[in-house]
Amino acid sequence: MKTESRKDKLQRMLRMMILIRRLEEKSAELYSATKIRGFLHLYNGEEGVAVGVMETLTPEDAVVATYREHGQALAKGIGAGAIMAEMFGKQEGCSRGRGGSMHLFDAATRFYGGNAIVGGGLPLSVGLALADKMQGKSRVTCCFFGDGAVAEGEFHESMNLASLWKLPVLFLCENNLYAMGTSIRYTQAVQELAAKGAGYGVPSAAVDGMDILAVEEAARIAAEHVRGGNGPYFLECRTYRLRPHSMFDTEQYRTRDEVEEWKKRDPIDLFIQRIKDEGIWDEAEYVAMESDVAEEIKAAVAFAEAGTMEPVEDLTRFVYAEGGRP
Amino acid sequence: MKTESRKDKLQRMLRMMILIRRLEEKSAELYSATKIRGFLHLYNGEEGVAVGVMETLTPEDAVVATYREHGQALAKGIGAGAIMAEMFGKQEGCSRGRGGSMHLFDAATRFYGGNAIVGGGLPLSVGLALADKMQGKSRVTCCFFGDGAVAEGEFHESMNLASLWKLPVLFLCENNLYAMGTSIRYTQAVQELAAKGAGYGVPSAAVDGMDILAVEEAARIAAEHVRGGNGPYFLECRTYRLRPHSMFDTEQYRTRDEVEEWKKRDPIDLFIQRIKDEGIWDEAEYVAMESDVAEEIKAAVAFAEAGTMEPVEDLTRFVYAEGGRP
Amino acid sequence: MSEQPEARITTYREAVREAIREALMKDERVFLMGEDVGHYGGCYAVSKGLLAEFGPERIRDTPLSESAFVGAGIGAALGGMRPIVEVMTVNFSLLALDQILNNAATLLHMSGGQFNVPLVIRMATGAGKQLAAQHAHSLEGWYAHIPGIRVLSPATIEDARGMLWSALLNPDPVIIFENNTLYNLEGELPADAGAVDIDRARVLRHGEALTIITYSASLHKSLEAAERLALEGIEAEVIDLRTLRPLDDATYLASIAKTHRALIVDEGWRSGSISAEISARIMEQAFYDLDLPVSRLCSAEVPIPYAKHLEDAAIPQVDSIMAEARRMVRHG
Amino acid sequence: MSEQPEARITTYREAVREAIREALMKDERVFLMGEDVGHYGGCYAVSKGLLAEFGPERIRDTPLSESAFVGAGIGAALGGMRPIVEVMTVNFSLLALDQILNNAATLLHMSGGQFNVPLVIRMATGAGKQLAAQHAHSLEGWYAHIPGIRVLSPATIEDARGMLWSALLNPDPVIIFENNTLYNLEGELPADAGAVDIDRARVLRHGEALTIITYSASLHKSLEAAERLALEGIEAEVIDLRTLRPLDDATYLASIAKTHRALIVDEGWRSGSISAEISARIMEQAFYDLDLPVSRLCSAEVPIPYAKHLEDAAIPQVDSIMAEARRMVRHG
Ligand SMILES: Cc1ncc(C[n+]2csc(CCOP(=O)(O)OP(=O)(O)O)c2C)c(N)n1
Ligand SMILES: Cc1ncc(C[n+]2csc(CCOP(=O)(O)OP(=O)(O)O)c2C)c(N)n1
Ligand SMILES: [Mg+2]
Ligand SMILES: [Mg+2]
Repeated sequence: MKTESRKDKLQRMLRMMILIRRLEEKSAELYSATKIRGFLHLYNGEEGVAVGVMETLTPEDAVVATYREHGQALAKGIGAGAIMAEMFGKQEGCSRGRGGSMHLFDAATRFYGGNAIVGGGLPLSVGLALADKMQGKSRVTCCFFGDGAVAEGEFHESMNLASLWKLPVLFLCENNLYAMGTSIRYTQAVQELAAKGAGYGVPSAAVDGMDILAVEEAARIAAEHVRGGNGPYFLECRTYRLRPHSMFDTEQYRTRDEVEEWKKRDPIDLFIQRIKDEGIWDEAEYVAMESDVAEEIKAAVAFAEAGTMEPVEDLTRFVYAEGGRP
Repeated sequence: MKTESRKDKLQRMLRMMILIRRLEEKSAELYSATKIRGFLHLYNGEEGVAVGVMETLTPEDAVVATYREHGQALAKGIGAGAIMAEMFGKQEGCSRGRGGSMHLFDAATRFYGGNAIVGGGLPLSVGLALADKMQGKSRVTCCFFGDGAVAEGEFHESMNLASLWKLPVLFLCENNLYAMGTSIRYTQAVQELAAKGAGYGVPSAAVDGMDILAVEEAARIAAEHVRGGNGPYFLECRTYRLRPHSMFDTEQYRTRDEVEEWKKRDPIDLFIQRIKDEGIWDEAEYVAMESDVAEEIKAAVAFAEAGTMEPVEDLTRFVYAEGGRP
Repeated sequence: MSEQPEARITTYREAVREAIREALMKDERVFLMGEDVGHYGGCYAVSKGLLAEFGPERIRDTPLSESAFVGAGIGAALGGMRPIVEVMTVNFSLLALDQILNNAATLLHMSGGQFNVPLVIRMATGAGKQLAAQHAHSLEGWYAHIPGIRVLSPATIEDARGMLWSALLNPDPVIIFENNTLYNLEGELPADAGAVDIDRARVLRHGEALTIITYSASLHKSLEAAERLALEGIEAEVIDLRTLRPLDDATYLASIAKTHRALIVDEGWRSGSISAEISARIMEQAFYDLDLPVSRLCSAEVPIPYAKHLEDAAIPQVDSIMAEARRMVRHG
Repeated sequence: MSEQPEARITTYREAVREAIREALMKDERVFLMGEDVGHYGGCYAVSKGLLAEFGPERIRDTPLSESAFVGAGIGAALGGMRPIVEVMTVNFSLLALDQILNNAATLLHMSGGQFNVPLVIRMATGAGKQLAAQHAHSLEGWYAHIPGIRVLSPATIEDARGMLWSALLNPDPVIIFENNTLYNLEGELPADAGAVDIDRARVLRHGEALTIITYSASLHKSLEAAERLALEGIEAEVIDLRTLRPLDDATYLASIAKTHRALIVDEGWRSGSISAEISARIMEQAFYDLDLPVSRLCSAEVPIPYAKHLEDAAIPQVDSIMAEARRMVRHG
């Protein structure tokens, strides 16, 4: 396998960020068109985190994510079509239409959801890592969670357990400063979340989540630490969600100015600027990339539209496993 | 009120430690005689903590304790008779015989149990403190809990909430190095528990729990901090239980040598030595005190023996409050 | 139901908000706490505006720490306050269930009658919004199993308005379940609406053909089914349980004595749902009144799926209620 | 029950331990984790000696973090292991209930069939030891309400020995409830005892007068009651449910078709207990077989008190079973 050039790599990362952004924009549109229902949480503004982190993971590594997981799912390798079909409730969706936006799953890419209980994925990731350690596999389990989850008891219990047993978990906190509509200043006595690692003996760092290359660099240190058998690592990525929490959020809790200020630090814009600064920007290729992404999104929507409904008779399937001992 | 002399004060404290010790010894005996049943957790070796801390609390302050709470109950002012009757299951007991050893309660002394779910008392104490703060009362709520409880999610959630809202809670950790039969080295990635306070912005300290005067001093700093409206404080008292976890424990998990070593630091012996060092020891008074305590225990047992059984017809009382709006 | 001149149109959401406002104004010991109740205005916009009106001491945004803030509600109730704790939805309440069962429900008893816990917990519940398996539970039946607590299930605007104050007058812990599909329900409310009786079920429609016993969102489906059944000549009596613990047996037993047929409609998973308890009680107390076995229409025993057609099929609907009612009436 | 030549006397506790040992030896993916399972030897001495035999990798003492270590069990099962997670008692399992309901029970479904969770959770349950309100719950009925999990309740030594391996063969989460009063139970076990059927209830005593349906510790009280009733000429059929989810309806329905009388004995609080579900099912499937209403003998609706006379009065006992059986037989 020949090594990827710097330019190719950055372009590939940018494309993924743009793919996520466009998927989110399309999802919002389709939500308004009532093609997508339920809760929909978009990732706009946080793309640098998922894409930067995923650069440091291998296909064998596992990801556990939250209900705001379209970005992680795409970056881990789930196809846009399977994601879109899932949100359409079609059986061609990555969870057969049973999960919806909040519950994307994919065995092939080791994507363990899509968890809609805040903090609920943390113990799972500890267990996945335990299984790897007991089986002598040097894989990483990367658990994404928000600043809100840090207040939950499961954060505390999971950090301690992973550290105690030196398990290969990368605790990846997406600190976007809000849990739904509650600012972190109303929920955390200590708002520098990375400082929490010390209480568990977990090496920790905080990084600017709007700077994808900084995220990648920090995540690489973290992932190498974890993969090296040194136990868990806690990485806080400081970011911001540029859209409301969900489609129901009227955003009373923050000012328009605040959002506008953050938009100046849109991670895609920052990354483009960075590529330009490095002197490897190619406008024509960018235009082609955008239209390529647009095609991909279009195809995903078409795939979802063409998808089929699971027969109602199958309602009670997948409550218990079909077939014998696994 | 005239001030108490140093000698009187130390003697009073010593008497309470001895009262606790003798109550525990008698309880063990009565357990073997099947007068006391259920789970029985004794406090031998940890008396300096309850008595030292209680010196710094007022009658208006509240205490929330665990299932190993005879010491705190006595020191807070519940009579030995009411405690013994409770363990006998008599209606003259401080919880009418409904609670037993693990659930001593007393409204008069603001003793809120006796909680047998590890960590379960922590949120309660936060709420009691919240009520005080909202009502402008400058009272302290002191929550006792073990090293084991520190691993529970509720520790994390309660520390954060109390700190965030600057509530008057004194978090009092009795670190006796074991949770049941599991050494702290198998349960805590970071075994210096006092270090955990930093993650919540809660001022913290650790103190030798076998030295009652050191405990008192540390607890006074803590209680004054809390009472002064500065928010919670976390005090770790390093101690040791000289007896098994409960009456069922065969103590496979620690060596006899280890226990013998700790017995050399029996807090009562250390305190007597300290009083001697201060030159205010009076052997005759000590002998009188021991016999006085023996009388008190005897009277407590007689009270419990003479107690009556609640009529079976009353079984379903106290599920819902009797009478109207509180 | 009541048609006083001053009756006005409002929503279930606004009725709950009014009830909270009234409580905050009437009793200075009352305060509201929970996730997003303040700055966000409540996950379902119930508490919108209250932070501005009552300030952050009485409208308290909490961290995501269900066990701690529910437990803190218990402690605050012990300490002389009258907290209303909002657990955003029943789905997250499991994280606080230890506090509810092992503290709120038992403290009075364990203390031999010394410490009652005058706490009100509100939570949204129910399926029907395509929120999928982790956000669509109907666990009222679990809570109704716990001695020491009271469980209320307001299905009407009147009850949404009135049950909260009644709950606050209660010296013991009360859990109020608000179905997430009801917040937009519109209806009339008398201007003087206030506390309501929380001891009795209520007959919302009279009929002779069969008794439909239900609560919460299923009440409205049952009423609609009853109206449509009436066009077919089947007059169903429809009972809103209102209080799930303690159950008011007398009301539904009286109805069954008249109709001799009972259908329970319950959005909980069938096995071990509260509908089982009601069926068992009818068995025990009205066996000889029955023309045919009590029937239950419940949710399918499956985590609620996201896809709409599957979610619809998983929970009781007007059509399935009508079909079952028809079967029962034809049978007898 | 079986009387093979090599049968030997053992205890329920030892039978569970043997089952764990066998599983650890047979399948290297199996490990045991929980509070005090290692150095202490298990709260009820079930795992005594296993740490020495299998080492700390496979016998894992956990911190007091119920949610994390149950969740870690789920994750480890997803990751290819076959964990046996011991939650010391059901009383503490509420702290892990979110993980059990929202992850273990739903992952397979939410993932559209991709991720099953082959996890076994063991926990002690029940009253009877004067442990008071926070340590005497019988919440099997709650767990039996959850689609996606299986609930086992071994009451006999044979089942204590055999159900674990059967559970491990199951691709879905299985919860095994061990009643804390049974660990000292002595009885015979064939030398070749092993996996047992976990799909069917079992008739442990035959009779024509009435059917007693029960499980766990109440089974033994029911059997004793039946023996004593026989002296009075009343021959009761006694059924051990064994599996609480899914319930094996066929076995008790067949019995009721013969006896026409059914008494359910259940240590859960009456309202909303699993006995309600069974009664409702009998209503639905065997109404016309019944000579009189199904009866339930359950725990009083009170947090279990410490005082022995009150605890005894709160839960079903041999005498109360006999009295109810007599009433039912005389009635018909
Ligand atoms: C246990 C639990 N409590 C409450 C909720 C409702 N809820 C959904 S998302 C959310 C905010 C979470 O914030 P954070 O962890 O910071 O993640 P973000 O949405 O910002 O990515 C809340 C309160 C939930 N899903 N789970
Ligand atoms: C939530 C919960 N899990 C488990 C138990 C069983 N248990 C009772 S005491 C105990 C050990 C607690 O240790 P620690 O907190 O250090 O207190 P100590 O007994 O040493 O005073 C355990 C595991 C319990 N009561 N509650
Ligand atoms: Mg956030
Ligand atoms: Mg300890």
